[in-house]
Amino acid sequence: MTDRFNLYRFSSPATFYPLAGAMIPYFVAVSALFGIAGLWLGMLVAPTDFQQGEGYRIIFIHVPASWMSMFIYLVMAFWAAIGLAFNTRLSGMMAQALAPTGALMAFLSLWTGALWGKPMWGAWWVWDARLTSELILLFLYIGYMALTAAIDDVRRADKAGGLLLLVGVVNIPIIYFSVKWWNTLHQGSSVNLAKSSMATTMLWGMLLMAMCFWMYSIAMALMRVRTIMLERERHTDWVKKLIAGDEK
Amino acid sequence: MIHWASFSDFLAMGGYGLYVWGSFGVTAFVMAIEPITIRRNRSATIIRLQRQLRAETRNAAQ
Amino acid sequence: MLTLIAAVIKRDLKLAMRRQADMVSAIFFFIIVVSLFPLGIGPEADLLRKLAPGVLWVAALLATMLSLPRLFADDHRDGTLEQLALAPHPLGLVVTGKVIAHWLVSGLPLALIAPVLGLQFDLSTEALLAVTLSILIGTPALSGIGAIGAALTLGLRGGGVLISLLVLPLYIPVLIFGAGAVDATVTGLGGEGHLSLLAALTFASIGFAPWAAAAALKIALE
Amino acid sequence: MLTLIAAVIKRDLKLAMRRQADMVSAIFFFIIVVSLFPLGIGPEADLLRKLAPGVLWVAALLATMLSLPRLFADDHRDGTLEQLALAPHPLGLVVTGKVIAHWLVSGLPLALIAPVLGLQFDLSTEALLAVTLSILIGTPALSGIGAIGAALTLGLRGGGVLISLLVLPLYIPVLIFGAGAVDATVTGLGGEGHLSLLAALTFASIGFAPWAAAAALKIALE
Amino acid sequence: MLEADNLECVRGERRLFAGIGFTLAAGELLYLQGKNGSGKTSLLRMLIGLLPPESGTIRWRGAAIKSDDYRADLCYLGHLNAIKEELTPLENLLAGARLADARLSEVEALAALEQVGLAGREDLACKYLSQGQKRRVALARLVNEKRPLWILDEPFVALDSAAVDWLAGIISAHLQRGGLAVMTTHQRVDIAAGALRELRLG
Amino acid sequence: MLEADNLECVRGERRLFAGIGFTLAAGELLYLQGKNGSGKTSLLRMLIGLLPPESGTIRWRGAAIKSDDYRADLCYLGHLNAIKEELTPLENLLAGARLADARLSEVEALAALEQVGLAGREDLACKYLSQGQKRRVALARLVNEKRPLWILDEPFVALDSAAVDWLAGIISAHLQRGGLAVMTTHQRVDIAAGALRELRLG
Ligand code: HEM
Ligand SMILES: Nc1ncnc2c1ncn2[C@@H]1O[C@H](COP(=O)(O)OP(=O)(O)OP(=O)(O)O)[C@@H](O)[C@H]1O
Ligand SMILES: Nc1ncnc2c1ncn2[C@@H]1O[C@H](COP(=O)(O)OP(=O)(O)OP(=O)(O)O)[C@@H](O)[C@H]1O
Ligand SMILES: [Mg+2]
Ligand SMILES: [Mg+2]
Repeated sequence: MTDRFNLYRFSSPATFYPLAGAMIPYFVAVSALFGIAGLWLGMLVAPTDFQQGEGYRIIFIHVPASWMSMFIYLVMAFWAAIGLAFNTRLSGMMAQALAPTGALMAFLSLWTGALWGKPMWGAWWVWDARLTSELILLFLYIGYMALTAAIDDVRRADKAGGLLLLVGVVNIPIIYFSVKWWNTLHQGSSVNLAKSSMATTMLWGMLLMAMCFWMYSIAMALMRVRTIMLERERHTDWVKKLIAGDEK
Repeated sequence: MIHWASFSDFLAMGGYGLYVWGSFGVTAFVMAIEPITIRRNRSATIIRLQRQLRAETRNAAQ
Repeated sequence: MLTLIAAVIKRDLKLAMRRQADMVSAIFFFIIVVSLFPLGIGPEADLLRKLAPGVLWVAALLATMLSLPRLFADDHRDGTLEQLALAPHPLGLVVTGKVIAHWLVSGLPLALIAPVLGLQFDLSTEALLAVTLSILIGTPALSGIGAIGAALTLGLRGGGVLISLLVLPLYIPVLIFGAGAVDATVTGLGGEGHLSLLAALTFASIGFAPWAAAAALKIALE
Repeated sequence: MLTLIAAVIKRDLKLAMRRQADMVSAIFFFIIVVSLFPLGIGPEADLLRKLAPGVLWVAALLATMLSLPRLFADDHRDGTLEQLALAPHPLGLVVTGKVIAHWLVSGLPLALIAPVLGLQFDLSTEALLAVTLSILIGTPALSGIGAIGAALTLGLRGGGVLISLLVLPLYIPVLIFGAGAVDATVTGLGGEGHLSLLAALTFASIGFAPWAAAAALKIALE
Repeated sequence: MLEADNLECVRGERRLFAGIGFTLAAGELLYLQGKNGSGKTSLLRMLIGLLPPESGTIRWRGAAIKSDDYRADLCYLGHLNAIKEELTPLENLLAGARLADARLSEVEALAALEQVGLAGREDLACKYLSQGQKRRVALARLVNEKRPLWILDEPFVALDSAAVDWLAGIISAHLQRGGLAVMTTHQRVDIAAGALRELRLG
Repeated sequence: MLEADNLECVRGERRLFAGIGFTLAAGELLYLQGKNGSGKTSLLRMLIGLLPPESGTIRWRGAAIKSDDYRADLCYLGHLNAIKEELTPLENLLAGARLADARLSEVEALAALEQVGLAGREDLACKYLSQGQKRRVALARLVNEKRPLWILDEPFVALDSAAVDWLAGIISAHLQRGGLAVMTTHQRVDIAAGALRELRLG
């Protein structure tokens, strides 16, 4: 219609669907590259931690998973805000596509943390503020998924879920700052740009793994959003055409 | 440059093998399962939609 | 008779599935309540271990109880209950089916998840087993007794909380024997005695409660 | 504006009175849950004293939560909610009124009865005072946050338990500060810090929650 | 076959009616009339045995109505639809039949739903249906209903005129087969019956 | 005063109607017709602003309807009665008025209840009332209703014929005063109006 670059065009499912399909392989590949590099640095090169022995290597999963669990929630809340403000169709789909991956990351954070806690603290689980708030985060993800699943009308589900996401977003700063606010067992922040307390190889391994998890999450979300789009837009012509041609 | 003396050392992880490999194993498992379920879901959806579409066109033809 | 009970169970399970939330959320309520206590009480492992049986059982009891108001309320509101009361077979059988369905949705899952939660409290393997067994054996009694409460409070709008009031006192023996079984196992006294008492309670209430509940329903319908 | 809020409060209180059960039964639920614990855990006085803040607070939280499903459900079912949404003033004000009424019925009585129950746990006078104060200050936040959950799950039949799932995670900070205030008083650290945090939570949620809940109600009515 | 004798109804402190009696034979329709609140619903609930009358007796085939046999002969449709909002019309119909000990195959159920004009909505949860469509789901029960005594409380409410005609036809057919029916309605609807008895309350 | 333009309604995946439009001036009655499930209730919910239309616009006195002002001019009566079963008719009426920002004295409320034939039942909890009496409680609101736009969804349901006549009179009087009304009903009821517009859905 207009020659101008039109942002709305990309937020229309019909354009976004093939775009997402084209991007997925790249994200998967980049994620795999980062993953290999990160694992190589972290598992093979990085030295032993003088306090924690080799057990610290869990950090290469634990921290990326923890970061992603919080980050994905923030992204979902962002989409929710967009959706509620501008009533775009895509935003609700994105939030719903992200939720399972976010929940998975929260689960991984808890799981690896628990496996780490046993050798370091002598218990699988302690009721420390950070651990608890991460658990709350998992519950928020599950609550969001349960709520959207319970509402059959997708537009209503998007709006109600979005509202819940915005209300629950207060939990994120609580998780992040919990180590500062309460004096707890869990380790404080050790990634510091100016002066890091970690060996450089460790730090780089962790950052590479974080990139790997990030790209992985994007790829998963894109894959999932494509299915959601087909489902929701099944009465539009573009989906009908696509499905009729797609005999796989 | 490689930190480990032998492969068994690598597996033992300085005595923390169970915990480290428990973490990595579950993570790898979950990350492998997730895309598979998404794909499954997707093809199931497509098949269902195709069935619905066929039913619709049949009804419209009648 | 069995086909009737099976039909009721099938319908109620289908409804529970349809409401999706129902299936998982009794479990989640259980999980969350169990997890709340350490938050309120603090993280000392010794203290928590001592609390565990009590907390797990109280939480199981509350989770079961929370789903009671809906046991008959929906059927009452939309007129289905009238139809059931008019069907040419004893209402007690229908209620038996509903009680069993209720247990399948809200009791059984608790028993399955309980050992995992027990881990959070640092319980030993035998203790975990005792928790699972006692909840498995005890929750049918909770569903049965609960049905009476649900039937008695039907149509009284204060329902939800009134049920608790009626039902909790009757739940106390179950709670005592259930938590007692776990406690006895932990302290090495052996929980069999408690468990068989629990089984007796369950049999009695599954046999008797549906008929009492059916009588209460007839009154509510007048 | 104030007259509107007052009208809503008056109506809701009248309804609560009329349903009789409502008024007393949140308290009774509280009493029974608190009294269940000594039964499940055993009678050691030292242990009980340590438990008291946590148990009282968890029970208060559950009692408040149990009455949430009814907050909007009745109005929704009989069409009153539509009428309220159509009235020529912001729906948030109406919800504010309903939240206050909910607190008056289900929060305030708990604060009043809590010291009596605290006696069962052998608490000192300061601790009792801290219990009362923290529950008094904290429960409005519970009602406010709960309203959001109640509004979001409105009309979803799985309601009751889904609310718990949504609301409990958000209740946890209140629980931690509330129980923390009592704990700090008992251990002689002084609970003022916790109490003022609690007050902040309450103000924030009373101010903000009704509007979020109103938005959720509009969605539910579509 | 259905005899009521000297019935009295007291709700709260108000005597709604007293000395009401009638007999109804096969193929006959009892048309219950009266203002709002005159006690029609109350009388019907007495007939189905859910509300014990203050005084008076009700007999079916000569016996008192407190038996499973009576309930096996009875089909009641009240102000409420007795459908589950979460289930689809098809599921509602099948579950209802199974619980009432009636045999109903899926094919028959689908045909019944088509007859009440719900073709295409068989698989949509009932909460999405319109008021009249919900009522139609409740009425679909009557399509295959072979029990002799039908008691219908304002069955025409919320129906559009096509559905009203259809329902009148179904009731006529039932009466022609030798069934009995007791009915209330504020709308005037013509039904062909062996004999039309009218009873006015209040 | 009320203008709807090119309205489209989609529920679930079903397009119920599209391209619906009308204008309604003071003293006019819009009589919405259509089969069960044709979208009448959905259209009314769009008019009151609770259901956002898929496309199209609705204007009241020239302005979009998303404002408190519009709601101050609007009186809606739905399928549901919006009465509390635990409260008495009198309490229901007074509480309803207060929450809708309308002034209503107890004397006026009692007179309204008497007019709808509930004299003697003012102090009985609504759960004891009959179906038609409950509807009458809901309708009693209209007696003192001065807001210009009435939107009524099947107001005649469950009423006996005396009540139907009374309600038709009330609506006529409202139109004569220069009010507007939008109404659905499956029963044919004659109402004297400045102009009667009909709109058929489906
Ligand atoms: C289930 C238990 C655990 C949970 C839920 C958990 C949660 C988290 C979260 C959310 C973060 C990211 C927050 C941030 O970067 O500031 C994090 C980071 C971290 N966790 Fe854990 N954790 C757990 C157990 C452990 C254990 C047992 C250890 C080691 C003894 C540990 C060590 C770390 C470290 C070193 C970081 C990185 C902090 C940084 O560099 O910023 N965690 N954890
Ligand atoms: N507790 C009570 N005290 C006084 N009156 C009562 C009580 N309970 C019920 N009633 C009255 O009993 C009557 C019940 O009427 P019923 O429901 O049988 O009427 P109906 O003829 O079916 O009316 P409708 O045509 O409106 O359906 C009502 O008039 C109601 O006011
Ligand atoms: N999620 C959905 N999927 C498909 N159809 C739906 C969905 N939700 C609602 N509908 C349809 O939308 C229509 C709603 O109709 P509405 O309640 O507006 O009808 P109405 O004209 O008021 O009917 P009545 O005369 O029975 O009151 C129904 O036909 C219903 O089947
Ligand atoms: Mg009646
Ligand atoms: Mg309608």
